Amino acid sequence: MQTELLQMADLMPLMPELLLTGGALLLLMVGAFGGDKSSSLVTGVCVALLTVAGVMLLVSPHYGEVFNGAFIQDAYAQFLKVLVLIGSGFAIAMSVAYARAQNFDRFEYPILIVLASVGMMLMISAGDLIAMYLGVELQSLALYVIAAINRDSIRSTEAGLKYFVLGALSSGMLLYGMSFIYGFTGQIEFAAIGEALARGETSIGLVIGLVFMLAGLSFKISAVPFHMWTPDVYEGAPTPVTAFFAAAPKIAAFGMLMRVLIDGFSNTAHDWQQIIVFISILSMALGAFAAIGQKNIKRLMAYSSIGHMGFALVGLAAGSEQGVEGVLIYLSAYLAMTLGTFACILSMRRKEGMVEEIADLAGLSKHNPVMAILLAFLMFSLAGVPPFFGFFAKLNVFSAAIEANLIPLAIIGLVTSVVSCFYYLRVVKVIYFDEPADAFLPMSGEMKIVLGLSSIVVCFYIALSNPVISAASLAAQSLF
Amino acid sequence: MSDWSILSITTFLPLVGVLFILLVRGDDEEAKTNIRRVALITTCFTFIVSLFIWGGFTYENPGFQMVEKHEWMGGIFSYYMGVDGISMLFVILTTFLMPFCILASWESVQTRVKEYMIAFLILETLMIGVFCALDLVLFYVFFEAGLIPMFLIIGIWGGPRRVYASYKFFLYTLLGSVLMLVAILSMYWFAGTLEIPALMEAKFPENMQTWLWLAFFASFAVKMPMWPVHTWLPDAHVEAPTAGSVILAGILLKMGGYGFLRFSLPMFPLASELFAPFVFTLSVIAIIYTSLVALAQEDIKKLIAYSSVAHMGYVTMGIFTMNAQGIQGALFQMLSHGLVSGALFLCVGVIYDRMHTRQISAYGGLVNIMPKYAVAFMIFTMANVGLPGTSGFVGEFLTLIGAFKANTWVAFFAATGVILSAAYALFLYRRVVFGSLDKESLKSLLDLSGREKVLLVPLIVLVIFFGFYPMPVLDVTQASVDALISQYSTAVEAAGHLPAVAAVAQ
Amino acid sequence: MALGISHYLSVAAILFTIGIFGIFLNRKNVIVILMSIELLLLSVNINFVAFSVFLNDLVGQIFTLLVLTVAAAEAAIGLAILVVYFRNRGSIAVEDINMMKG
Amino acid sequence: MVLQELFFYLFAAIAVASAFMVIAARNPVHSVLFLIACFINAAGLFVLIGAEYLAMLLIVVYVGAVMVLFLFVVMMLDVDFAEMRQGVLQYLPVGALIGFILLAELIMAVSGWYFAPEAFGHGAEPMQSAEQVQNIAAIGQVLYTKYIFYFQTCGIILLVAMVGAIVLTLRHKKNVKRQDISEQVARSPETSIEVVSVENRKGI
Amino acid sequence: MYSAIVFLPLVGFLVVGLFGRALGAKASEFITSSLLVIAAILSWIAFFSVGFGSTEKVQLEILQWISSGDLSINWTIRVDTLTAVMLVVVNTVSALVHIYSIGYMHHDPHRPRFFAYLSLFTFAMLSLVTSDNLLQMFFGWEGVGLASYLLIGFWFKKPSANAAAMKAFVVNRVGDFGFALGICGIYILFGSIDYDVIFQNVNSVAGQEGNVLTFLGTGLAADSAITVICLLLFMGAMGKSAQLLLHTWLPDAMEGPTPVSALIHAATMVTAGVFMVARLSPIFEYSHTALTVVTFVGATTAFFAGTIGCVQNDIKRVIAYSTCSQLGYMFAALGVGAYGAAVFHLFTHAFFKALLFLCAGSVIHAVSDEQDMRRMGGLRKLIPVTYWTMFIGTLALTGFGIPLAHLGELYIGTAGFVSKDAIIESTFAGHNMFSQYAFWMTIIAAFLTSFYSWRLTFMTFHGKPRASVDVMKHVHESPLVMTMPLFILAFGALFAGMAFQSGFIGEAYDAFWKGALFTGAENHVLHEMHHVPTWVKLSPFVMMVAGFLLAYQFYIRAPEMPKKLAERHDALYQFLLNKWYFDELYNFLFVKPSMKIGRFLWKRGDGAVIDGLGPDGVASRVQKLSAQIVRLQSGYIYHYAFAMLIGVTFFVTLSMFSGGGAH
Repeated sequence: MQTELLQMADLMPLMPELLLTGGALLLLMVGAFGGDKSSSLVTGVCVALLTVAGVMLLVSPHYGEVFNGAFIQDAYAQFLKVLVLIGSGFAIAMSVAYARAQNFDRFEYPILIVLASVGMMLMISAGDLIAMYLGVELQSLALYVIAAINRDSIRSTEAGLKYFVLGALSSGMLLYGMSFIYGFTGQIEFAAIGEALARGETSIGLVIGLVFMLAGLSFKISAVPFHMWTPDVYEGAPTPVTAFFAAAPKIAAFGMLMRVLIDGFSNTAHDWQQIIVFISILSMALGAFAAIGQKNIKRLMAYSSIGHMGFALVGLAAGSEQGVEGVLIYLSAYLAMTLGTFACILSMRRKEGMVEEIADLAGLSKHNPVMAILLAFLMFSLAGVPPFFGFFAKLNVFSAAIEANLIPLAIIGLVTSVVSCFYYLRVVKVIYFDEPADAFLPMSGEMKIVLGLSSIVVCFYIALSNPVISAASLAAQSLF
Repeated sequence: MSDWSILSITTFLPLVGVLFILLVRGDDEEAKTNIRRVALITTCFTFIVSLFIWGGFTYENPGFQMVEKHEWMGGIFSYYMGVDGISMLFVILTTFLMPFCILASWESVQTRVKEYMIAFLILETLMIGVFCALDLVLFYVFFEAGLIPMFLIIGIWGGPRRVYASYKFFLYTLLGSVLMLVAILSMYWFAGTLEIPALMEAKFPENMQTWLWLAFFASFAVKMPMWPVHTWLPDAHVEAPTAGSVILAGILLKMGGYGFLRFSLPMFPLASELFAPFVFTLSVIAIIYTSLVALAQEDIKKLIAYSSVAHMGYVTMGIFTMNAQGIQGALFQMLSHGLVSGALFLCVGVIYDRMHTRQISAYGGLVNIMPKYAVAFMIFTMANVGLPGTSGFVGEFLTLIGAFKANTWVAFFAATGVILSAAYALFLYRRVVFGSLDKESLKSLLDLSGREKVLLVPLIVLVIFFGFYPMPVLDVTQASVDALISQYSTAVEAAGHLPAVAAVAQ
Repeated sequence: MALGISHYLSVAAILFTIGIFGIFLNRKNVIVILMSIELLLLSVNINFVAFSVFLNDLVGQIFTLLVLTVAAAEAAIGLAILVVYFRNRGSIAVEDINMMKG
Repeated sequence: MVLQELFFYLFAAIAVASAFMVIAARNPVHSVLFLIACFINAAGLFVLIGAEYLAMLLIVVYVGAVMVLFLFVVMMLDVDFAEMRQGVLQYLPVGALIGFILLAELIMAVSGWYFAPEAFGHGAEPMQSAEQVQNIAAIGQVLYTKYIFYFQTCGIILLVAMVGAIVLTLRHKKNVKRQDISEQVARSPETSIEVVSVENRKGI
Repeated sequence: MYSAIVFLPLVGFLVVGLFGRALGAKASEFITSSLLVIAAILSWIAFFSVGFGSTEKVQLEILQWISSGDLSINWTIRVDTLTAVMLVVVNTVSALVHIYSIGYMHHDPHRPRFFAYLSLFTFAMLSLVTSDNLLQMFFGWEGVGLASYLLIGFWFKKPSANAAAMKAFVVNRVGDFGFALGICGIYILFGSIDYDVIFQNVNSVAGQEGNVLTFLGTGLAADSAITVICLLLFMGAMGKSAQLLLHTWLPDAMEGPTPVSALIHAATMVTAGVFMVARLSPIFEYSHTALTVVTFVGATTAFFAGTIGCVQNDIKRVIAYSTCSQLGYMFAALGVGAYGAAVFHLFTHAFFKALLFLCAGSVIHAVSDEQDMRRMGGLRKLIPVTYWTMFIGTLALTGFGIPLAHLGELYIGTAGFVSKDAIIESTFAGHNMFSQYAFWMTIIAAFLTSFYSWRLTFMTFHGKPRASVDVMKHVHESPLVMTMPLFILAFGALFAGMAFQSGFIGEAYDAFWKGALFTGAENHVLHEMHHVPTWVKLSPFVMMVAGFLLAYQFYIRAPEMPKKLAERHDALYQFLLNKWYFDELYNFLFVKPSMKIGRFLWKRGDGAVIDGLGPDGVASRVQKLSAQIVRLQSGYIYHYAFAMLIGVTFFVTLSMFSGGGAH
């Protein structure tokens, strides 16, 4: 019962989170007293905070478990957290101009993103069910608010409302599943759950718990059939918010999903593998088919992200170290492609305001050839055409799936990827083949940076792959 | 190991041209001319460099030469390049045809010249890469990436139905190749390597070979294209700009045949033997079916496209005869078809540039005002028909002999192509070139310009040269083909199948 | 029949089902949906407490405590979103929340 | 023990019934009230099973705070009491069927609850018997020590909720007069007095 | 020297073909003609040195052509007696036609092109006859086909000429289809396609036991394998030599300029089939069945073409059918094993048929390019040289000579008389199933030949002029450059038969041929043909006279008779006039259906079925599916929640029933 009080040194693995939380609290004060005038300052500091946290993670990671295993900092967490921080940081950076134009440049906005990021990092590092739940909730609550942040917009608030209702339902399912798992194993820590499973048989209750938990987590990564919120929220939420939604939370949820399944349930892999296979196939197929008819590019990206989560799940379905490595690489690719694409979407700005229809891209190749070619490359990468990052990402997960003898899954996946090509190509078609429409306003500096960086990663992955691969493989090793 | 990595240099040289083109600023006529010049110089230079590959090639060595190997992507894949007798000439063919493509687009492409040339140069890199790659994933990367520039070339600079055609082209070929990707990964997990030379030695179990073969077949059959997955080709050809058609017919189609030779035969010999009758059937259907369809065409390019399908039927037939004549014939047919169909598309381009229509009915009697053009077109038509003394004949004859060895039914039906090809090709020629010049719109046409002569004359010379003296090609391929066949028959015999070829021959 | 854990769990299961029904059968207004969510969380809490007691393990109750707290926070956010939505749309009828679809 | 069973069934029945009424009632106000009833009965169940602290918490936090919040909002939004529309009945059977399948499966699962006796005591935080330590004390002993991490995280969650609620709903209306003390204090002659030289017979 | 013979025409072609415009017409004519004359003289020298000298066979290897596996083919010039004979025929006629064309084509603006084509043709024909292997022969074979295509379509403005050119090429390709397969078969059977190897091994191959070849799924023993191959090769010969079934292109080929008809479609190219069979006599001798087929086809063609020739009105078409018929004779002779007789007729025929064509050209030239004999007549006085040379040609063709009279072994008569009678006698002496049939057919054909030849002469030169006054006013004799070749050819037509019969078919046979023609051990036709009954020897002469008399009756004494006869037997007349309706039949059987099938396969097969089920179908299916899936995304929260419920329930059920908790 007696617990030793924690020393500061023991908290070292938690440093980035602490830094972000503390910073956020401080900035909240700044904002509260400075009012909306301070919002650009807050935004800047938030980006800086995220950057510092990221650098901290990259440069001097402190591996270890804190709070009796509730918080695990390892190479795996490090890898994913860096991705999350990149996603969040760029999301904030990309929203500056937009927020100003749309009149929601509130200082709370970046702070909420930072707090959401803390939630995500907690999710990634969660070592037991409670930590995981709290991480999820911290993230989700912040996201609900962010979705509705443009409170004068009916679409934004509707997005927030939908996201909230369904998210709460999913939390309920998640919790219900957790309660079963707790009840049938007597444990909340993943490792302990794993040990308990190793000792005894799996019971129906446990499996049901697992299913419910998977349902709750699948919602977070918007996998079919728990994906329905995605298109509406993507469309309704302000575009930078959508960019943020598309990138960081997915990665965090995926990281958490993998950790809980691999750490806690590897002994009953058969049960979750078949479910993951199902979800994966459904996601890939729906992502591919439903996107075809879309006209709104944000909606398109929503379906695209559903599909991509399906592809990433292929790697998880393999359940092997290979698979996890594949998923990690896939998530990196997904992050890069998503950020780049959204940087382009956010630059679809004319004098009369933002436009979101795919058809508005017509003639981009005339007016802004650089953006056009980069967006085209991003689309090809999303479609999984070599030599872009997207292809190698797919290669990794499918390779793992085939190693695990999931050949039908791999074939279905690749066929759906061909179907999905159809709509990625349509974007390219509009950019290059269609009669030009009016030009967009020039791209803002931060968009250029985001687009440039992500394009470099996406296009030159073929040459820059070594650090990514070695980091991912190290991360995957640490999970097993 | 060569002292200087000539294959890499040849492969990536066009990208240097891309860099230079990117440096060209402005959008005026002068800039366009500069861009064109840079592209032309780059491709010519690449061709010259590639000749060193031929120069340094050892004819007797059946293995891979000028090998380069580097770690890549964390060591799973490798950057592994090399050529053997089968692939080397394709590299040369690619570099050879490229300057023609650039020249062919000199005047016909006026919009987005910069992008156009960049697309072509990148495409060149990718195509050379396909033929040089010795790592499966590297191969796949080059193989697939080639779709992108081609997609853009058809889609941006194409005809009225370009969107449909480019989509069809892209998705069709992509669908074919993803199955190949699955097979590649399976092979990796089975053999633990992705290096082609090592995989050739790997003995895959028979049932695994079967489905691996099918997966590879799906990709190559579409690329080839074989009946009944050929329908993308006529559309793509019709809509593509002239140079695009040249590349499509000249190089891209050859990747399928190259793939069969590089993968299907040496890696899955048992499955190849099993499926040979199937391939024969498709090839023969392709030859007869598409020839008949060609007969009914009203669009010049479509007609030539269908004739390409028919000619590729000879290639697949030859490859799966598994004997020296068949395979060498197929190789020769591919190279020759690369020249001939490329030249034919150039010929179509010549009149398209003047009239902007490809309808056969819009032409007639061109010989009256364009006698030089008529001569060139006649020579290529005859080469397409497979007249002895042109390069078209050698491949056709060798594949026929090979097929006769393997299965006389196949040879019998394939030989009907001899009749049908004459029918459609001459019918086309008659409608376009012969006759009196009645149509007002045609009366002001000019004969071949200097640039067009530069385009066509070297091709004429080569087509005829290889018709009379095909030995340069046959010599290069001999050793590798022999090695391939002996490897194949050893594998088949080891599995207890009596090689069908040997049974008939004796 | 002595009171076993399954009694409690069954009650929780029924409440859970009712909660879910409340979400997808409800067509009147969103606020009832929020209440259904509270029902869900309640059922979860019953589960945790029951397990905790029958496992003789305190963690379940700690978990419940935290769930309660978070549920309160969630309710606050939910109601806040509901209010802003109402301000924009003038209605919280479920069938009106249908700007975006397809 | 009979008494315990009796109360269990009482609480359980009322809880379920009122839960049903929550979703069935036409008037949202009624729904809230039924929800309160449901929570109170659930608190009763908690007491029965021996989790007194949580029972109290449920009543204080939920009934006392959350439900009142609900009531506020219901009143504030002035929602209409629409009839159930036609569409519901169309897919009610399917929905009910699926719901009941799920319920049956859940009950099947929970009735099969079995816990290996040797696993007892291996839990994360074994409880001492109620005689030794009271429920509330037991929780209190660990919540701020061993589980400080959860506690703090919960705090941040509440903070986010607060920030979120404010950022969404707080609005400064332009034409409403507010008292701003700092502004009053910061008042200086320069900002409040304007010297105007008025020309003759012109007025201001 | 031998390479010079082959390559001089090529040089001519290249020079004129590439620089013709720059050189101008005069120079072009001069260059090509003089090169050809040199080649002709050289080939006569070669003829004498090979045929009558001691040189047995000359083989000059020039270049390696194809080498693949154990297949190795070289470009080699092979000159033996058979080749030498052909060299003489080809180069002589070609040289004369070149010279003749200088006059004939005088007004044509495209003369350089014409002469280039002529030289190209000559080169191709020479490489055909000098081939040392089958593929090289195939090269020449197709090369002459190309040249023929180009020359028939020389007047490219005439749609009929273009159609005829294409028809010639495609129909020939049908024959080549068999030829190509035959070459493949030879390679499989003999392991090589060099003549020497084949001829040396044919005996051992024929003696092999068991199946030696699988053709179209049937295992074939040695003799049937050889038969199949021979028949395939013969198919090529039928195409090139316009034998029945594949003859339809030859009459249409008359759309080309007349010198072309003389060179290609009378003297040289069309005899390539005969040459091929003679060249491959070592193989054909091993297949009795194949030879029987050759006899039958030849004899039937001889008769069939004769019947059509009797009613045609186009002067050139009559001669074309005559050519067809005469080629039939040659094949009949080949079929019964009398290779010498066949080649001899080939040799003599070249002279008088080329003569006839050139005369016809001269006539056409005279009457302002009119070809219909119904608009000629009475030209005898106006163009006497043409008349008399044509008269000689006709005599030679009909086989005028003194029957039964011979000087020693030598028969006395025109060239045609000697060679044709030899054929008729050999068919009588032949032993295969159709040799008697062939005899009667050739006898009848002799009558028909005589009839239509004299009909042609009478209609053209005798009677009243039927041409317009305007045309008649312009009728003039051809210039010397045109008549000179006529003289030379007339000379040949008269004496070539008598001069060379001993070598070709007589006692000097072995010394002359030196094994270039192979005759099997039991083949004694050449010996037996000299000992046929007298009535057999007389019968061709009788037929010739009968034909002459009938023609005289019809076209000189009672010119209205043919018309009445035609009216009375209208069906038969129409049948013959329309060439037995072969064109219509082929159109109906092959041309139209293949166009129709092509269109069907394109629109239905490619369009509806493959694209419809394949890409387009899938695409539209995908889009429909997409629309349906999108409809699921209704926008209503409760639908979304319901989907999640369904998902959870499904997965729970799945896990429970897939044994999740059961194990």
